[in-house]
Amino acid sequence: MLAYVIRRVVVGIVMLLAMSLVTFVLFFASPADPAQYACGKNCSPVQREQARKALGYDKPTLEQWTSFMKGLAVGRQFPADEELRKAAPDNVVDCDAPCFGYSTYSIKTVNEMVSEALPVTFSIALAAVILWIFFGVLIGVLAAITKGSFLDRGIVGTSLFLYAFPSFFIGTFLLTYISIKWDVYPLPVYTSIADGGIGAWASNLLLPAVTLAMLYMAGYVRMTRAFVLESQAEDYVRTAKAKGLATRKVLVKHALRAALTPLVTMAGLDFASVLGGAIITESIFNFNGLGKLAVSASTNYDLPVLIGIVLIAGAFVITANIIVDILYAFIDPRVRVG
Amino acid sequence: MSNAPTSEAYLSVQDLKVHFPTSDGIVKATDGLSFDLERGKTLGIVGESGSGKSVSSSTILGLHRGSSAKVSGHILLDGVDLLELSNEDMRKMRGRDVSMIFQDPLSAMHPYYTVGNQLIEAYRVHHKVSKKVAKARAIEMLDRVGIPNPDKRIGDFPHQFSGGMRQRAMIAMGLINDPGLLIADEPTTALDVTVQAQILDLLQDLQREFNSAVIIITHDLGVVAEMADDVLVMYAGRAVEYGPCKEILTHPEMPYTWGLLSSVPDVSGDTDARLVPIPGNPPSLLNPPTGCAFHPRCLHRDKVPGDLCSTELPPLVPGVRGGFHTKRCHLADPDRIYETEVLPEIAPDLVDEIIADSADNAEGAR
Amino acid sequence: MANTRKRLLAASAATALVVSLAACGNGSNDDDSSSNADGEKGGTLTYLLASPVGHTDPHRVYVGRDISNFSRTVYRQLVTFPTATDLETANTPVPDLATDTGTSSDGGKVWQFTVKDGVKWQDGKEITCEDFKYGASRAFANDVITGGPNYLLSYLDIPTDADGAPVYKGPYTDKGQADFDKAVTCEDKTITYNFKKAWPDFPLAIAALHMLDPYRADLDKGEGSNFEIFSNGPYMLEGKWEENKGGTLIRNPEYDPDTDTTDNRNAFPDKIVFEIGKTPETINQLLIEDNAEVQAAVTGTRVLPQFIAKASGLGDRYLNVESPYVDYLVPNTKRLSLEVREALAVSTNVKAWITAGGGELFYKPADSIVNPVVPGYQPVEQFKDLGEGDPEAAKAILEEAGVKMPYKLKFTYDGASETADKQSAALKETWDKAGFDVTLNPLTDAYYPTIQDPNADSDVTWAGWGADWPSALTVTAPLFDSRINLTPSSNNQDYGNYKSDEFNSLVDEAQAAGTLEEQTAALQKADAVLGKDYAYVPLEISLFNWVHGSKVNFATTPASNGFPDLGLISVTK
Amino acid sequence: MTATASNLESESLPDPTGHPDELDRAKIAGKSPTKLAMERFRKDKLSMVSFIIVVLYLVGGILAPFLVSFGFLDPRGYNQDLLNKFTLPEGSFGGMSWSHPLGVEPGTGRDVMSRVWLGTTLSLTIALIASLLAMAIGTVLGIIAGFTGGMTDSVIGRLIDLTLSFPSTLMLLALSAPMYEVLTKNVHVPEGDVAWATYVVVFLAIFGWPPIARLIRGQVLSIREREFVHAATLFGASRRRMYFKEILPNLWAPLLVSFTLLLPAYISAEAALSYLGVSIKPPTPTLGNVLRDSLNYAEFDFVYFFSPAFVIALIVVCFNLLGDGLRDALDPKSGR
Repeated sequence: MLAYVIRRVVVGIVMLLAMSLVTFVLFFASPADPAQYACGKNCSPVQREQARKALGYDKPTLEQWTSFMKGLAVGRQFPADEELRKAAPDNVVDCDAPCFGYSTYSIKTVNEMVSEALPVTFSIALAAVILWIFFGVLIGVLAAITKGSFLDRGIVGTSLFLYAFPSFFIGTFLLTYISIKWDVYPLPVYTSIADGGIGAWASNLLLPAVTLAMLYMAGYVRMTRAFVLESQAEDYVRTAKAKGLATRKVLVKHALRAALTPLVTMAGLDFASVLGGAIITESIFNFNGLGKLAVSASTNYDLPVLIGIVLIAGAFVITANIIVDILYAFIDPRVRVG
Repeated sequence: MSNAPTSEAYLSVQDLKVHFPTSDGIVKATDGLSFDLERGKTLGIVGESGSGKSVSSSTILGLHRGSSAKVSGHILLDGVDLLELSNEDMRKMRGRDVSMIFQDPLSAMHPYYTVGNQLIEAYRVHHKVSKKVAKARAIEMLDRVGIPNPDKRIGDFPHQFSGGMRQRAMIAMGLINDPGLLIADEPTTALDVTVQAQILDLLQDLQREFNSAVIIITHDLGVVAEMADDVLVMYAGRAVEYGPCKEILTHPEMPYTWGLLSSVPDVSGDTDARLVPIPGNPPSLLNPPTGCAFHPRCLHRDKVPGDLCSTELPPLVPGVRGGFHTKRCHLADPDRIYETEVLPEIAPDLVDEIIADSADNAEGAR
Repeated sequence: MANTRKRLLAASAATALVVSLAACGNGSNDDDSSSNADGEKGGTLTYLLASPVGHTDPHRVYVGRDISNFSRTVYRQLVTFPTATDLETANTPVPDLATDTGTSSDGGKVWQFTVKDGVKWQDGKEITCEDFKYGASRAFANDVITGGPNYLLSYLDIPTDADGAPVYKGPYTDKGQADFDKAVTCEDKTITYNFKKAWPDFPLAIAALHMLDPYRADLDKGEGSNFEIFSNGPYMLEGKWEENKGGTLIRNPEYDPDTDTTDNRNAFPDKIVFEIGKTPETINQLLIEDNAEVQAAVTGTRVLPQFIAKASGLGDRYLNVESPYVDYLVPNTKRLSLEVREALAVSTNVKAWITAGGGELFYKPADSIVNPVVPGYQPVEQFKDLGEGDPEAAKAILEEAGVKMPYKLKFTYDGASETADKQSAALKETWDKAGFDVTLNPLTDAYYPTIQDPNADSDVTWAGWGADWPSALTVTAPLFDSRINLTPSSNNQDYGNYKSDEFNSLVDEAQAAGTLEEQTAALQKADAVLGKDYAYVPLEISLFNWVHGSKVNFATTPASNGFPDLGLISVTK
Repeated sequence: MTATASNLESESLPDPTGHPDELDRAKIAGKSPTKLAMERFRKDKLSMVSFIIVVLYLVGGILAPFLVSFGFLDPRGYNQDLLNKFTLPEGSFGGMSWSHPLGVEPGTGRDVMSRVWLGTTLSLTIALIASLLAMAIGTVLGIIAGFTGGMTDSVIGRLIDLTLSFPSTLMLLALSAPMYEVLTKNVHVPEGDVAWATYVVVFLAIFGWPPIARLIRGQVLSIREREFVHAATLFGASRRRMYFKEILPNLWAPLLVSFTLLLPAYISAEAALSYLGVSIKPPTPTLGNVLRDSLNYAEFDFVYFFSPAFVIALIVVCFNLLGDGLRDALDPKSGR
């Protein structure tokens, strides 16, 4: 087991390295001059060259990548160029490990920006994952046990339709009508637990989380339904019935238990890769999470931030994969020992 | 010697029909099945896949409930008609009065729960006892079925058991509530030959000990020969031959049964014996062949005058040797055909022995 | 590094603001907004902002809305513009922290101000002349104090180095300190600024911008002070300013209204909460619906076109005012000949552009790049009635010029909104009819860096501008003087590569002028040259539509750049 | 899931609670699998309805450009005279009329039906080409991985993992500026609509192929063990021949199903990217960019707000149902 975990982690690290390298190549292979963007408007050639040096864009891509990697491991200082640091020692920014870079556009380290945004995205994602798993499974089970009935068709059809409407349409609808025009649910404004307690935190997350959850829920309804139907046909479920267990216990303890395992692991992966959906949700509800940070960074072509977010998002996915694999071993005893 | 049906039978199945309506028509999985079984006795139900044997036994357990199956007839267990029980009452009987062991113990036991957990659960469904008591009972049962170190193995998961061990655990689970009727659905199919024998021995031991009625479902006549008191051969949802084990094995009167017999490898190692498979495929239950369902595959239908085989369903009638032995076949002299045409082919050594024996039996019956 | 969009919004306080009665006739705003001094004290006012404020550091603020908000609450100036709505009064600076509006000598090259007695910082310390001097020095650290106006760098009498930059590098290094000490001197409470060239409208400039605000050297953290607010006005910051959330202003006990001779700082609400974090759509909708949470709120976000029908029917909760900004098109003179530029201008459908942008409540056609509220404005002959454009006439011009038709044209615009897309497509419709083949090139990523590229392959670009202070010198000169704009790597504000010796010499004439009248005359001639050369095509003057909560006594003035004037606004119970 | 496998090998009749598949199989033994699937599919009403709607969409999509050139649809023409002072459409329901059945667009007076219709064409085209590209990449790599095995297989496996670990929406957003420049300046794709469409198609496919490759690899692994492939090997078939003649024909069913599920996902993705400003830009309509504008009028012009969203939702639902139906028909044991 330990060997397996170690092997998994090593593969994950290699994967991250590869991913970061690909990211660097993708972004720096383009003809767009990142220094021009970093320097902004009214940028004289001198200033632009200075910006280029400050961010280390004057170096070859591979060298930039190695210094980035080094920064991740031991931290680094900005401006990246040593002469520039000597010239204005007061302006040197220390970026502690793991350093994801420095944004001249926002005059902050990427770490700072990400650590402000991450809790927001994490909160939305968490609330959404809870919603979509809870309702997805509940509705999926309901559909499975009423298989073929009107209810079953209705449930599957509705969830599919809700999924099919673009999430920004649903989000806009919720915001415009539910929150503002009809004023039936307060307008969501992100409130951290520290600021407003768990209640305020959760209630403000509801609408964004619903919007995000819609993207996934239909899938989970359908998967749950399929898995439950499948596991209901399993021999061990027949055994459980033959024992004389009550229908509900057969369903919950025997059929669901097996059906939910793949769902839970899938939810883990979806949770890790939720960023794509969060970009839209956060834009609609104006939550300053990673998604919105990504949008504004992309509008300004704020390269250090973009690279930082891409890598962090990738690291989440890779980590989640490892965790899920290991978790699977704990959930399914067959894998655990085998 | 004979097992003539009596009114005291513990289990009495009468004219059981299990039909599944599908979009393509009605599938008659079981179509008019009747048999009786006493406590302490074993009935072997034999047939190919799709002959309706598993469906019938599942129906006895009431496992068809909640599906689209249409069931009619009577299943009397200790005088109670199981088909008339409410779902809840039926549930209470399951596992307590009737229990079942399945073919593949690996898939029949839940992979996520320990063997002990599953045994304890089975016991506690029907006994209001603490977990501790139930656990003791589970260990006792595991011990009884011959699992070494039961107090340790009880915490293991099914996949940690060997195939034979798993089936023993399955049996322990089936018998933990001391049921009056145990249905064993192909209990040894998934096991090694050596383990098969052990399991069958175990079942026999336990049957003696618990005095249960046992239905053993199999396609293996060897198993039947070893275990069963009575044998019921099923084809296309119907009983085609039914009678005492020895009688059926020695004087089968239905070509399908001959086919089954001829496809059993002879354990005694008779080198002249031929394995003769039954030609063709099992019939569709949706549109079964007209007349005798077996006729498309029957090698002997030319011995029946006219096209009786394909037009008329033969009734289940007592065989030529009389006694409690019924068959469903138009052949007029099945005994002779068996002895002269079939037997020499599949077991030349036995011809004389069986003929002699049959003479005895015939006399005894008269 | 300031972004032009911000800069153009940093328009002058001198802009007149015609409080036009809403076209739909609910002119309930008949009480002059400047005389709104009868507001009640107390309550909490919320100021909703859609996007973060870039800087709260006085020397980095350059957005019109922020300039006025901070003027009214936390940052007093030497001189400031009053809250009058009458254009002339509104454009005349009044003393604030200084005892008078300054005295000049040496033909406008030397300016002197005396700091009032008893004016204090929020910690109770007196504001000294040294604080003003230190404030002026910060602009020179243009690698640290970025984003703010940098006029001082070219005006203050400090020698330049080889690059043409002042030898003084700001207070964070010692370089050139002596030179700065000579240019700005303190004598007791009197501060003297020595300039290289005449700056006749210097008081206007410092009333319009915070560039000469005092600053406490002992509290300066350079870059780290970006979101600090150390007040000398009626309010002070409670806690910290958070970039993405805003901050709360509470009363400053050290502020003595007796030292404030302006009528600018009534400071009615007890608290002003700047709240960042809602989208413009949400802010619009909330205010229109007057939901409980926004009844005591105003916003710096204008009404969006889709909300105008509803907003304009809200009676006295709605206001339509004319802004100091002009939007215009810039033909690329490097790529388009004079005839083609003329054809382009002639076929420009301003009406369709305006309608696509929301209609007559959002824009009024412009006939010069200089806003009518800037002294010296006069219509430019060529742009007097562009109206719906005349594609036939344009076609004739193109045919006469003998260019290949359809003439390929790439129009680059800031495509951050659907409205911009519709407006640009509207122009394309008519241009195409005139014989152009227009490719629309909406940019969302870094618009300005792209259009400033001297080698950009764009033929026409969109831009907007407002005067920094009430002088055309802050409009045409920074936009079309090739000498200060065109460099090998950037066009700066001269997006169209316009280069005209005739224009440049008129700018020189204006800058050298001893009087404002002479200056204005030269600038009018300069604008006529631009018209003749089709250096730009004016589109429209933005009108601002405001909706506010029902518990707010609303006001907006020229001095608040058309945004809500926090000096006058009060909250009712 | 072991259920399917154990069911297949089960000796018993179908469980009474399950679907009597084996009975079906017995009955239908004489017909070709394709024919059977067609029969099963035709019986599924929901799938048939979806199929018809999808066909209507496709026909409509093909027709739109012609209708535009005949002047029957006019997605670009301004009709600002149909707008009121507030530049909203005159009249109720967003200015619905015989000449503008879905009303006109606020601000411009452009015909909403024309925009949605032509937008559907363009969105479908983008989604279609992107799906085909993703499937092509996925299939080729999947076959290679499955058939070659060993080192190649694990390299492709890692490539799949690597691709999947990128946040695709973010990548598409972030790379739009530089890659648009690469496309127009280095690859010389015409600027504007063509370049944007190319960007979206290529990058959707680049981030979209891994699931296909995984699926195909799995299929190939099982097919490869079957006898006919061994036979082909014995006859000395070339590797190329093996891939395309022996294996590919056996993949069409899973590929068809994946395609019908990938396409609607790409329609949604295009809409989402348009919302974020990364796709064909207005005035050329796509479903996404029409919807992006219509969202502004959620409150004031419900017809306009709802139309593009509904058109997207309907096609996404129908393609999904079609995909489900096909899967059920082609492989009745899977999923449901």
